[in-house]
Amino acid sequence: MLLLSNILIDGIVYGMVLFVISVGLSVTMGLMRFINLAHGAFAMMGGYVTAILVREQGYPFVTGLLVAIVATMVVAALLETFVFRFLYKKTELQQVLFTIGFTFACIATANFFAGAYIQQIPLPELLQGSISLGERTLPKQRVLVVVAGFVVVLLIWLLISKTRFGIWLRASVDNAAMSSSLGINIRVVQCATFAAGAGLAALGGVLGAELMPLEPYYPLKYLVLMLVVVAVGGLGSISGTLAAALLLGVIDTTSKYLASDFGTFFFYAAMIVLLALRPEGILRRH
Amino acid sequence: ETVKVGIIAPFSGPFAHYGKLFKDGAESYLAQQGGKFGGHDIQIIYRDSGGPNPGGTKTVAQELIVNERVDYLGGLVFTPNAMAVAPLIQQSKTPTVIFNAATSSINTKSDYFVRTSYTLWQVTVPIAQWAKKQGINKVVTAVMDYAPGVDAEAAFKDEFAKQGGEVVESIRMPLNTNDFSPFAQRIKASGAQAVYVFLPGGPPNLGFVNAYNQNGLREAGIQFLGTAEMDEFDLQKFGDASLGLLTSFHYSADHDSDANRQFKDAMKKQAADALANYASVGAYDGMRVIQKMVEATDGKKDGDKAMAAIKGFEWESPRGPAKIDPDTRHITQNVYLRKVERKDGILVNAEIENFGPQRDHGLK
Amino acid sequence: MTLLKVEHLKKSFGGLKVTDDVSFSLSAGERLAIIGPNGAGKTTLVNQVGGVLHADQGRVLLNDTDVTSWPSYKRVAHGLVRTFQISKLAPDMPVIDQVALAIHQRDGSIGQMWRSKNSYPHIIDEAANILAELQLTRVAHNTPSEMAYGDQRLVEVALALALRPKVLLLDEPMAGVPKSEAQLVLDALERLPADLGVVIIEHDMDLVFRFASRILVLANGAVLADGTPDEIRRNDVVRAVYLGKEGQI
Amino acid sequence: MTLSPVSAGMAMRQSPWGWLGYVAALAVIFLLYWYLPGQLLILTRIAMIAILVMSLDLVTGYGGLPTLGQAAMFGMGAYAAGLFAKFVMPDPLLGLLVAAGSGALLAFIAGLFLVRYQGLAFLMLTIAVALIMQNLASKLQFITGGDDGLSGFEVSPIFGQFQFDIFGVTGYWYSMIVMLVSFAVLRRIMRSPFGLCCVGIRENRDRMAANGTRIYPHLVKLYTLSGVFAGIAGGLFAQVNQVVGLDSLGFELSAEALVMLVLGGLGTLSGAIIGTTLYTMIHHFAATANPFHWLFVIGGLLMLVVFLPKGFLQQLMRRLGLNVLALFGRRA
Amino acid sequence: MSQLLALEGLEAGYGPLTVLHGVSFGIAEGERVCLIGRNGVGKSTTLKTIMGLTDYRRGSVAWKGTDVARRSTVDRARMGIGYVPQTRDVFPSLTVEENLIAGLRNRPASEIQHAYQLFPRLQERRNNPGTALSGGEQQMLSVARTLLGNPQLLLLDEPLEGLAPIICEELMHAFDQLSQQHGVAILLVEQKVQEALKFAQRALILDHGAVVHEGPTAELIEDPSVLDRHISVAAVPGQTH
Ligand SMILES: Nc1ncnc2c1ncn2[C@@H]1O[C@H](COP(=O)(O)OP(=O)(O)OP(=O)(O)O)[C@@H](O)[C@H]1O
Ligand SMILES: Nc1ncnc2c1ncn2[C@@H]1O[C@H](COP(=O)(O)OP(=O)(O)OP(=O)(O)O)[C@@H](O)[C@H]1O
Ligand SMILES: [Mg+2]
Ligand SMILES: [Mg+2]
Repeated sequence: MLLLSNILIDGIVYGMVLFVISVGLSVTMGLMRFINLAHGAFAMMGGYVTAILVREQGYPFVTGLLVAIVATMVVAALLETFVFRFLYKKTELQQVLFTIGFTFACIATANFFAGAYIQQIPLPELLQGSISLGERTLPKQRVLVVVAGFVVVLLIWLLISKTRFGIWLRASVDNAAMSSSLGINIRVVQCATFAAGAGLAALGGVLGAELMPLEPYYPLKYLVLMLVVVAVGGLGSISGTLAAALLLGVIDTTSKYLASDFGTFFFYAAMIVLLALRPEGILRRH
Repeated sequence: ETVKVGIIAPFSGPFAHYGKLFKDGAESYLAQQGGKFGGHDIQIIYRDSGGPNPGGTKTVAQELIVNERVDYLGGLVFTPNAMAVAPLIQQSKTPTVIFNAATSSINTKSDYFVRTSYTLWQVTVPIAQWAKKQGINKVVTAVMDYAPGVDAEAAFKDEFAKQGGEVVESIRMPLNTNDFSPFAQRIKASGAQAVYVFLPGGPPNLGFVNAYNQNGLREAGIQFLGTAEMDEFDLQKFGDASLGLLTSFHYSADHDSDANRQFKDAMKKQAADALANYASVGAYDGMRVIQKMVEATDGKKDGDKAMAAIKGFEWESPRGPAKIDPDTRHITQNVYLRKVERKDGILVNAEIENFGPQRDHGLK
Repeated sequence: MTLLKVEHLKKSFGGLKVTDDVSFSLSAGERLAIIGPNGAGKTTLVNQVGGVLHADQGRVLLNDTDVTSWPSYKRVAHGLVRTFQISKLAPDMPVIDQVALAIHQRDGSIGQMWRSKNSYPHIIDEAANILAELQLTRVAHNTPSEMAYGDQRLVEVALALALRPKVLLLDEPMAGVPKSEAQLVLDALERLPADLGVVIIEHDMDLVFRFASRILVLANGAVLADGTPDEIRRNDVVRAVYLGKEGQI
Repeated sequence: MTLSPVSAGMAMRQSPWGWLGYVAALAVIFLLYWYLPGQLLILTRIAMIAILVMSLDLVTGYGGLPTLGQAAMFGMGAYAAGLFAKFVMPDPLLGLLVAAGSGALLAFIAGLFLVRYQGLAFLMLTIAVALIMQNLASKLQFITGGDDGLSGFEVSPIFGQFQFDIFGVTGYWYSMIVMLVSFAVLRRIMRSPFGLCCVGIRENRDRMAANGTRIYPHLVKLYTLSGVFAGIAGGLFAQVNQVVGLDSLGFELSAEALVMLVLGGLGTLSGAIIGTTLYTMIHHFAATANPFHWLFVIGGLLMLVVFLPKGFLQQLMRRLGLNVLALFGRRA
Repeated sequence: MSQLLALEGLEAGYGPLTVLHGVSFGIAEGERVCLIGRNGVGKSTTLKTIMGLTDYRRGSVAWKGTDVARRSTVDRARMGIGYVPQTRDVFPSLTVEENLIAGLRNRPASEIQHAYQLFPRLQERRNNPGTALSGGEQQMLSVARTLLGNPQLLLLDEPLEGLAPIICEELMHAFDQLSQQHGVAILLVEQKVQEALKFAQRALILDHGAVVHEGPTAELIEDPSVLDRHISVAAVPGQTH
């Protein structure tokens, strides 16, 4: 019983961390159909800015986080306006090439300015320590991640399916020329979405930093993991991404409790089975 | 006549900091000697091996030997990379000093290998003995699931059983683990008094230590026993979470000796951000060994003579007295029990016990 | 001889009955037109006959063989070829290559791995002739993405012809093609072997009445009328739901 | 058979290269050998990786299926060649055959499953297959040497004549010639109706299905073919280096190969070679000159390339090649 | 009637290819003009160039007297040009209703009732995804979506293609009303020449990227020899009536 509850608790929490770091990628890659392998770079940027503000400048955690998210979004919006938007028309593989190149440059930059060290983000008093769940404890920081995950899902869902912005976004991804011909300002829509994706990346970078510590190679190290979550969730489906993250989190945790000698075998086996049965995404029919 | 030394290390990729550590360590020693060994100018040529990559490493070693005509090789962070160059150095009789790679059997692959780092057996055996003496009878091992981890697990189990202790569970943690909570919970549930850990440096270390604290292992009194985990490279990032953790290792930057102070001074002169840790001291001492070989051969390329000269060679290293074992060509050195403490606001590995000189227990 | 026989075909999407118990047959040499209002289920019917969609109920017989459960490639191999209402061309491949590819498929050389594709002069020849027949020679080396829409429609027909069908299903082949060029398509169809059966879906009544030897009218998924062009022309119901007053001929 | 007047002008243009191209390529190989003896090892590496990238080009360039798991077949070939030399016999050419065969076998088995999917699903599944192979190689330590790598095997002289030497001369000629032959074979295959069919599948599957073409068997064939050459590349790698590590099955290798391919241009085998050469050279020189900052260089290059006009690199290399040839001509 | 749109020496194309070689004509407010010509002469390209969707080379596109040749497509749409493309371009990942909303810009969603009034069929298929529509339904949706933008000038690229005769009639009637009652100017490209001539007041014949004939439609109906010369419709036997 304890084992089962342990598996569920740790699995869901880990899944939520996976979701939080992947959801931004799900936005750019799924909703904008832009293969943004530089997602991790934006996450890293958010994390580094928060770390520097909180650790070195003494800002409160929440302020640091918000500043970092806004800063990342501004940088992303600028990059989108001057560089990334010219990639939308390129082939997927060219997008891969460019964003990988961009990621390399970001890694080198981080290395150059901050060294190969891990960047710790000091947690505020409020988030330190653990809460007790009867038999076991759960770090408060992870409770925050879970809550944040649900809030993000809700907000994105509302935005995409309940507002006109969502319709404009999907329309401009389907057919940019036609959308403009209908008077939809696709530049604003795309730029805002890209920036939002980067903002989510930054949020994920900070909230996930306890499990995926920030260091220069961060953007490459967790790329496959993020891609797995997005692919299993299905392109363009935020709820699918959440479901995939939770499911994969629980599976991975189960294997750690019961069969860790198999390494990541079960994680990838689960991915294979899920993708094979539902190549369009976990919540969609083939 | 100039003597050429080729150093093979990761200079790019996620392990590039090893390259920097080696470079600082080696050059600070050379600078201390005025750039000359035995009156011969020394030229160091660096080559990038990337991560564990035997094919690529072999290629760069070949290049160094054939094109650059180096007299000595040094460096080598990863075991497979070291294994890959063995046939080459055997064929070309190039003395090769291993600055890091820590699997015992490497030295048996070529007569021209000599090692100034450590092996996992060398540092693990004494802590297993110590644990038993402290009245710890049940231990759980938790190691990363790859060759060095398996090696460490074997070393601990072997010695601890010899001492009459019991390893109640052996956990192997997958290499790409991000979330260590499940393992922390398993360790807690195993009923052991201590956990013997082996982790590669960087993020997994941090993740494990966080999990150790957040899941209440510390409160439960489960002793942390490690080796290279509290490396000075990342130590400051652990924060208070690491206070009091015990590791058994051959070098601490906090070691109190003149040789160590000289080493740290030389490093500071070398570069402002140069860091004294086991990797840079491995390179520093590695150059000391090369100096000995250059002197013995008077700068000529004679692998056999050079190797003969360093068998049994003794010197005062920053880590304490050191000696090259004539049989294994591995360094015999003191191993210390260290505890993480805060001194003048920074975290250090304070040596609390000296286990005395240890040879490589992995080669029987 | 009956080439194609469709028996009691039924298909719904969700609650919507798109094909509602449709039966018809096509004999050798027959030119059957299927007409009906937009959304009547014409394309869906062709999709079921061609094997792109699977019917919920009913049977499709090709030369008296039950092909209902066959995948579409197998039906093509047995001579059942169709065109698409919304062009399906490889956007960035030269047209001549696309036609050659269809011919390779037909004569079984498509899996050839060692002979150069240029060493099949008869195939290149045939492809060139088909294109010439539809006056597409000038665009033979162009790719569809840089062609006018009307030309793309003609390429679609060229590809179908290249497969030398026994039964040809044409889904609005002439939409977007000007009359002068539509005539080319009709001419090309005239020249096809006389024993070929053709089913054509078309909204241009001129063409339909000129071409068809029989007309099937669909409405709301069901057969509304089936008869000679003259009968259909005189059918009041068809006029009311489909032809409109202008459409009277 | 002769072409009718209508189609005479329509026959696809024959490439101006033909046999002359291969003679020129051999000349280049010889000149490189003569003038750059210090770079033989890196050139050898380029030749070996180029075969891998060409094999990737089949799947990704011609078949339109981006994969990040090509190393699975490469590593399979490498381990097969290594184990064959270690336990069966040291003959290199037979070993290469075994490597090709095992690469093909793995590709065939995996392909039966993989090519049912497309796009992101396919990409992720290929990653998973490669990771599982790597896990397997790591677990089967008693055969493969696990993390420590497979070593301790020797390869006998080629044709009993040419011994693999420490200077890498034999390795150079061996790899270059195998690369050239692979190129010729693949080029020929991709110009056949089958090659055209693969391009058709890439361009529009619905179209091919409407033609009555079955997509699946053709893709399995293509994937298996790609496995043959990935296996050969791996086999060469094992024989020339005489050591095989887990990295030969690794994600990084697959990713790098993909980057090289896109760099050089998809769907042209020469692009695969150009991309490999460019990337490897830049990596080599940037990493030698300033290993700490080579990521800047390569990152910048990758970003730049995307915005270069199509076929720019091909043009550049061609011109560069001619210049280099002229240079040697003058000096020789 | 004042000029709404005036093209002067317009040259445009795709990449290296120039398709329009100096197209000049004007459209007055509320005027109905049809543009006819053979396959591939550049009819669609003309409309796309007015919309700003091709590579502009030279010449002017004047909207109410100001040159907009270098303005973005969005600006042109917002100024009041509506465009129904030949390929329909229904958004596949939106439902029918969402497709219509996309055409509304910022006006209230209730306005889509107008579209449903025009094409009741669309209301029945309200929740179908854009791709799960018959060819004709997609055409209806494309037209309706553009109308919801309340354009002052409507560019129609073969709007009758694939529509049942009875719907064609209704649609032409609707366009007629739009132009007569709301003063919307219409530029119609249509292969069904007779219908187009009947509908429009003025006809333009395009050949090889240039306007080769311009005049009232009545003239062309009376004297089809011009048509013969330029698009050889008469070569086709058995014309309507
Ligand atoms: N995948 C689908 N899901 C749900 N409804 C569909 C789907 N495909 C088509 N429909 C509906 O089925 C009906 C029949 O469509 P079909 O394409 O067969 O009509 P059609 O007779 O070819 O019309 P048109 O002349 O306009 O091409 C249409 O009303 C359409 O909305
Ligand atoms: N996207 C494109 N890229 C390159 N060339 C194009 C493109 N679209 C059209 N063309 C070329 O421009 C010319 C004019 O095409 P356009 O579509 O304007 O013709 P059209 O008069 O509308 O013909 P249709 O009646 O067939 O629709 C054609 O020769 C075509 O090949
Ligand atoms: Mg239809
Ligand atoms: Mg057109």
